[in-house]
Amino acid sequence: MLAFILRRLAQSIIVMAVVALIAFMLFRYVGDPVASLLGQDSRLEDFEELRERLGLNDPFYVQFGRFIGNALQGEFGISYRLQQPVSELIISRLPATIELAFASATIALVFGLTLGVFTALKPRSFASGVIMTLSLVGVSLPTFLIGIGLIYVFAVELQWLPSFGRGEVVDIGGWRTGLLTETGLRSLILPAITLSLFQLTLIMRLVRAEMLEVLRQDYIRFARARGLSKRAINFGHALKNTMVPVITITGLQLGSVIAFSIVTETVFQWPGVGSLFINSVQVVDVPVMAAYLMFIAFVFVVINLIVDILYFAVDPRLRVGAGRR
Amino acid sequence: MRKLLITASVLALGLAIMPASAETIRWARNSDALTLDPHSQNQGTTHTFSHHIYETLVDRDVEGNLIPRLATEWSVKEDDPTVWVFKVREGVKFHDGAELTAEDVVFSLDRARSDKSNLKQLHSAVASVTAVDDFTVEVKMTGPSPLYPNNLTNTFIMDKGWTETNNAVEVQQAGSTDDNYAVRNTNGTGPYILVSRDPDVRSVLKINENHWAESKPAITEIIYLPIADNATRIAALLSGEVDLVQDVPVQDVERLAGTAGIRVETGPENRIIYFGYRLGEEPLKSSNVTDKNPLADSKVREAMHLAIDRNAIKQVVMRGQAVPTGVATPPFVNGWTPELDAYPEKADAAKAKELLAEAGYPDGFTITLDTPNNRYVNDEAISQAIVGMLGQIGIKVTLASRPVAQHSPLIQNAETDFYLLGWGVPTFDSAYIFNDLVHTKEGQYGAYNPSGYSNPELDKKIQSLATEIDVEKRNATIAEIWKTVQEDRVLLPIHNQVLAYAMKDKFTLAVHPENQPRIYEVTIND
Amino acid sequence: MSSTNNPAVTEQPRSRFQRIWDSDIFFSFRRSPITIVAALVTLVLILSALFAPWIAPYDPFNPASLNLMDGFTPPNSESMMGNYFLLGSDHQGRDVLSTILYGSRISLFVGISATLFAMAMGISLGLLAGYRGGTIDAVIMRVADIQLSFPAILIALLIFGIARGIIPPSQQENMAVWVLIIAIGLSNWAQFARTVRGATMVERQKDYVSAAKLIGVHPLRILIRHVLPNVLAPVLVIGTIGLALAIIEEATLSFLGVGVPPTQPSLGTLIRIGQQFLFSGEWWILFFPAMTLILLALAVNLLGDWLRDALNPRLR
Amino acid sequence: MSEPIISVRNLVVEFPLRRGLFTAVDDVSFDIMPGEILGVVGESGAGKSMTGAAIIGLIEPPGHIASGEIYLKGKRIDNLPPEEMSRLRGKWIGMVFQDPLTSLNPLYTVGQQLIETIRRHLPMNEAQARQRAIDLLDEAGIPTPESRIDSYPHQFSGGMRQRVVIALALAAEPELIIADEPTSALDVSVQAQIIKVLKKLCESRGAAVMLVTHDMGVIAETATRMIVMNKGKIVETGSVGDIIKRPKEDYTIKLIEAIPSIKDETRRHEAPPTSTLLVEVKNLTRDFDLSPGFFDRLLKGAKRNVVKAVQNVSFDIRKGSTFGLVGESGSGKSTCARMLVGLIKPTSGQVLLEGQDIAAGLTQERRQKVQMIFQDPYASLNPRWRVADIIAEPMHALKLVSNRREAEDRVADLLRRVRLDPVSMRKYPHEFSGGQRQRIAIARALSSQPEFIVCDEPTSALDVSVQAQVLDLMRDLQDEFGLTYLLISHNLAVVRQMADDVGVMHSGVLVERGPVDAIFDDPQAEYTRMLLNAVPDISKVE
Repeated sequence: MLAFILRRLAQSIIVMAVVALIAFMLFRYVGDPVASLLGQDSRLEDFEELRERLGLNDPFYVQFGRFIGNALQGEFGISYRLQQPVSELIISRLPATIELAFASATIALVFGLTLGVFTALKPRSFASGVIMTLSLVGVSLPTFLIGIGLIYVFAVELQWLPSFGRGEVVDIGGWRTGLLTETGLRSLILPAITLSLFQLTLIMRLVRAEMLEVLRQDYIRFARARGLSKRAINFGHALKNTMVPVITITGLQLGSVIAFSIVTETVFQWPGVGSLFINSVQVVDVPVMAAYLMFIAFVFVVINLIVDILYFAVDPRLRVGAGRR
Repeated sequence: MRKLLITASVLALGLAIMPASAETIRWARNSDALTLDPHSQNQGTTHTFSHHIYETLVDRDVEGNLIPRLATEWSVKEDDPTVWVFKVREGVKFHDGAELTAEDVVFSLDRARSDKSNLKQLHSAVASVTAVDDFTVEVKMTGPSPLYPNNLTNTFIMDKGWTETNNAVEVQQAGSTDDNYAVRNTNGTGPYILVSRDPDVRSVLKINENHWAESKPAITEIIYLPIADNATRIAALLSGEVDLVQDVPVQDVERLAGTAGIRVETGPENRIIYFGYRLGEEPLKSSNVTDKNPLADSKVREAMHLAIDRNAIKQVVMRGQAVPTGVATPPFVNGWTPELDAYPEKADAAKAKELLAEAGYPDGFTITLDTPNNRYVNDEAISQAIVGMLGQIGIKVTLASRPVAQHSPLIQNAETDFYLLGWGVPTFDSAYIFNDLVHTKEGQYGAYNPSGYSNPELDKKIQSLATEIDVEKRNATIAEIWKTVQEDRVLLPIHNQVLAYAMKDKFTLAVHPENQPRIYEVTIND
Repeated sequence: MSSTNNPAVTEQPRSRFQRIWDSDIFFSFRRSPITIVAALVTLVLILSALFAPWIAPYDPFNPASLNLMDGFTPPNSESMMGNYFLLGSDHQGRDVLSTILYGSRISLFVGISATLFAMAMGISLGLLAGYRGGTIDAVIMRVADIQLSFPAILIALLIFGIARGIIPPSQQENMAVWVLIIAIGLSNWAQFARTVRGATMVERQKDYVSAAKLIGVHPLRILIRHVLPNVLAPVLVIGTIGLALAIIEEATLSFLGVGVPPTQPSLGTLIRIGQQFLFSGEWWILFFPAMTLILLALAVNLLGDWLRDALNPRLR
Repeated sequence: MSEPIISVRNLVVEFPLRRGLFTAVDDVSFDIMPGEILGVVGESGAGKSMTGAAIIGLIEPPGHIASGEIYLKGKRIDNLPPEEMSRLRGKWIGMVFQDPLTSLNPLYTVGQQLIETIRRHLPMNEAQARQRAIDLLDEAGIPTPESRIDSYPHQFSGGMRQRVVIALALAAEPELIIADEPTSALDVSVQAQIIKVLKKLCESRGAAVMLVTHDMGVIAETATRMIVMNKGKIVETGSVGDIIKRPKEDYTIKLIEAIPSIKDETRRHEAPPTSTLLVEVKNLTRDFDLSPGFFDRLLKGAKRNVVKAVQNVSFDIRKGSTFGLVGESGSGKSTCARMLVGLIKPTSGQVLLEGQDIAAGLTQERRQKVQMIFQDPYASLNPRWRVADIIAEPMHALKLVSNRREAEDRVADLLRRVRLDPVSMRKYPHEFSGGQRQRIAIARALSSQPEFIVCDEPTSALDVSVQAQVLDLMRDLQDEFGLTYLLISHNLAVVRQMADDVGVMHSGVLVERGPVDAIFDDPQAEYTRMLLNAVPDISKVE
């Protein structure tokens, strides 16, 4: 197990290094940060001077080396735009994104699993057909349209829920949470639904497909032949086996919720890292963008690791050495 | 009902004890101030925010006239035309209680013109700043600078002691690796005090009870909420989550104005929207005419001028929220005249085609138009309309639409053949336009003139404006320059932007010509 | 259980059409009314996009034919200039119906090309990884993993960014569509690669591959002639669903303002434009393109879903 | 005589398929008496498994019982509601499936699965159930059941797993066990043990067994009474001895005839008494490196693990003869075959073809002269190719024909030779049955006009009657073209029929070789003797 995790860690480091290179290299080309940093009255000399000061005139590898060195110390420089340390910015925005991601992941998981199991157990029922078709509608709706639609209906027309932001926040040891206030919770509803919809349908379809597959297995037939109750077969045997492949993909899907929140956060003006990223892209705030990409890669790596460990916990074939040749 | 009663009683109580009742405004606009360091960015949104915390020596009223703020009076020194004398307001206190003196003004002006300041070009003509006594400051210029006070409307005064104590004497620069105290903390003399700030999310200001002004603002608390998305911002106003929206899309003006409980204020901004083009002899980069530049022919430029239906743009694209114009200067600016402003009522495609044929392009030509899509009111839609109008006289335009971050470099690096730009004139003087848009691109002149237009005679006249003290003579020169610019069709003006602010009808706030609304001027209607 | 569902196959020669009509896939198609509707919708949308220049009442891509004063005409009415607009006109006086027809043309072109590009790339890399295994496999799959951990939209934004950096500004607009195709394509190849690799690893163990190796058939030929046709079924499924995703992705990119130029709008651009008029009462500028996009994506998704079930023998 | 445990009366099971109704079980009636072992035999598609599934109530939809009745101890059970039926399963009727690898849930220990089953049917607490589970495992022949009970299925070998499956099926003392091909997935030696366990456990409990299998040998060794099924109908019923020795119906007669026996000395083919050697295999060795990864070696101290799949194997094949290579799975016989044709490179050793070493690589000559027929006719033909293209591929690849016409003529000719209609060259493989596909595969092997064909389990995926046809065809072709065969098989009876010389492989080593009769009648190696004893063979019927 330790060896396995170490191997994963080694791979993760490579992944991070590659992403760091991409992060740095790509953003180097997105646009000219200098032009957007200086105002309408700036002169040519100012541009040159600023480029020099930002080190933008150094050779590529020097800039990259500097970037990696700093990144290792959690130092991503000062945001060009907000003139604050990037790491601080990201950390201050993180609670918002994590709470949103967590809420939508929960929605996606709970409903995805329930509906997936339901449609797998009753594949030919009318309700399953309706759910499956609706899930396709969910996949076919672009996130931004869902967000706009929800705002229009629930915030503007019905005025039930807030249209933007995360309401009042309470500071608990540096973690600003919106989960403890009424406005905070109300603000969470629409973005969480918007963000979860896509993942929900994915998880649901995945669970359904895997469960149908499992239900077709010999050991399920054998469990029936042993006279086990429907309940024990469906939930004791089938569901547990379904979870093995579902964990991997779901884990990664939930990880990408954090990155996926870019569009949702933009539409709902949710003050998380995603909207920080979009705002930074617009003014080509390279340090923030690079740090964000690294952050996403880090989330991916961590989630991968958690998924692997979960896999170990669930699947004895990995956990216990085989007795066979 | 109960709420009303409480409000009423609080109001009654407030009248007895406090100068004003507690009144909060939630103020939404499309982006946040970039920094709190008042000398770090020369950018409208940042200045607007700073004006509530910090104050300048002079300010401008809604008509564009200079008015006193921290300076009570200012004049050129009698015996020396190169020295400006400012009288500093007495009895002004910073938020931390320190008193404002001439020392602070000298310190702030020096800081504003320091190397790392983003405002230094406004003070480029300053030689030195000295305090004559506790409340008098002299600014020595390198030559006669009749318009210098115009440059001071966004130069904020900081407390020398506070800044030095907190190690923030150097201006925070973009890309700097140090954290600067002044970026996130403030100590101004302004009518509001910063309570909390979460960049891009929410800033809270409360009233400064010790402010020097006799009349206290009606608003006692400001909650500042940047909301980037247009639809979300309007939705927030409609659903009652914000009280004031500064950047109202033109298409929503009508609906908002017709909504019960919402008031919309409109007014012209001191900003011209125009098209520029490359008109040197070198062939265009994006045209099918590869051996010469069709735009070098003034007939072609005239044809383009005639092809544009400015009224249609106003009516359809801008929903009436624009003031079409024939000259590239807003009416606020010294040098503007109604005669210059005249523009063709209707497009004259026939005549334009004739001119094109005369110039040798009976079938037109192709060209790429670069437009920003997130900077000015309906910028992309205006450009799109122009594409259609030019298409009708045979000029086939490809539209290249980009966020302003990618659009501006094209202009600064002269990589565009044809572009849309908006130009605000903070000094309210034509020289500001000539310096950057008309003068040959060289040195500190012509930074936004990628056209290749170079008229040495004109350049000389433009340069003379900076030092000419004789107002009559100076204005005559301005008129001469405009005449040439109009004849050569150096710029293709479309209209002056009209701004709209939408608010709960409890509040009233007039549109500020430089789009720098002052919340302390908000009045409450009972 | 051995496969026994072959009871008494009648040995009469049948026409090609009959064979297709009788095939299992077509049978399941005939039995699913919702799939038939989806196929019809897709077909109608594709055909009308294809023949837009002949069907559309106006040519919205020809700026010279536009009249600004036609702007904001409501559906089913005449503008003050006397032109009739079935679905209304937009802020530039363009006929919404025509822009939708021309817009779906671009959306479909971008979507299909990007999917084909992703497919080509994913299939070749997947075949290579699955057939060769070892280090090549590890490298390709790691890259695919990294790729899959980032949302496609983020990757497309990145690629769009680089393109903006490499291509000179004067060429950018002409290249925009191709940049979009490459950006979307590059952000979707990993799915194909993974699937093809998996299928290839199964197929290469099969004896028909051994039989070909035995007689010295070139590995490349084995891959293309033998393995490829047998891994295409899952590719087709992912391809169809990928097409829907690509169309949505294009819309999202255009919505974020990094898509095709507004003078030649795709459905996403139209929605971005229309969204500005959400509160001002000109609902038709947003509504019709959004509905078209949803309808298109839904229909293609339905087809993909059906295809997945039809091509997966275990689900039958 | 007592009451039958199960009475099946006029049972009809139907599958509504899109091309019409498929009757899987057609008017079947029989009884099973307590303690009786009833063998149900038939080829694939005969409806024997479906009959078993119908009794226990596990027919997969859309299949269903269309008519008829099933009685358990006189009580009708075919129309019980699902929940009641599920209480019946395990308690009254147990079932053992074919594949022990997939019958057990991989995520639960065998103990958990046993205890769960026991407690479902018997009023016991956890501890009692556990004790019972241990006893069951012990009876089923699992060594040290106290410790093994907490192991996961993957920690058992295939044979051990099938013992667990049997223990599970018997956990609640059912009166009837339906065993559906319980040994077909196992090696011969294991097969014998499992049959013994099944027999012993059922005898000791007085449980009846319905043994469904395609292998007449298994029935002959195990059952007392048998039913022969074909196309959903019962063809013949009677005692095992009667049917095997004195079959009455035409179908049964043909079926029994087609079954080879290890005692049967009549050979299909006799090699011409030449002494020229076509193939000489010298000290062939192949290692596979299954070492764990770098990190595992570093951290766990795991050793390098090199598996010697084939060790020092040497044998000769005379021209025009058939060499049979027998052994159980994992014995290295397939690796050998693949080295001979050049699909795997040997670690060391030589393969001489007419005196020339061909182990080095694939020369044009070797490709042409050496061909192979594979085990699974479903996987060895590319499903996306037309038959004509499949057969012609070697000709094109080896440039044996100059144009398409010529190739087509040759394909037509080959198809005729393997007794297929040349018209079928336009069809795709899925339009053929298993036996026909194997003929196509043979035609492909012949298309390069080879001298030597390696046949890797060519008939093990086929029904016995089809197997007989394919073997006949192989013999005819051998005469016709003077072919030399290397026949690899786990089926000793087939080898006895076909081969002139035999080699026996065990764990990568060739334990014995010699002329076929010598080996079968007087085996020298311990392993060969064990193997021959273990084989269930119809000759063993009493």
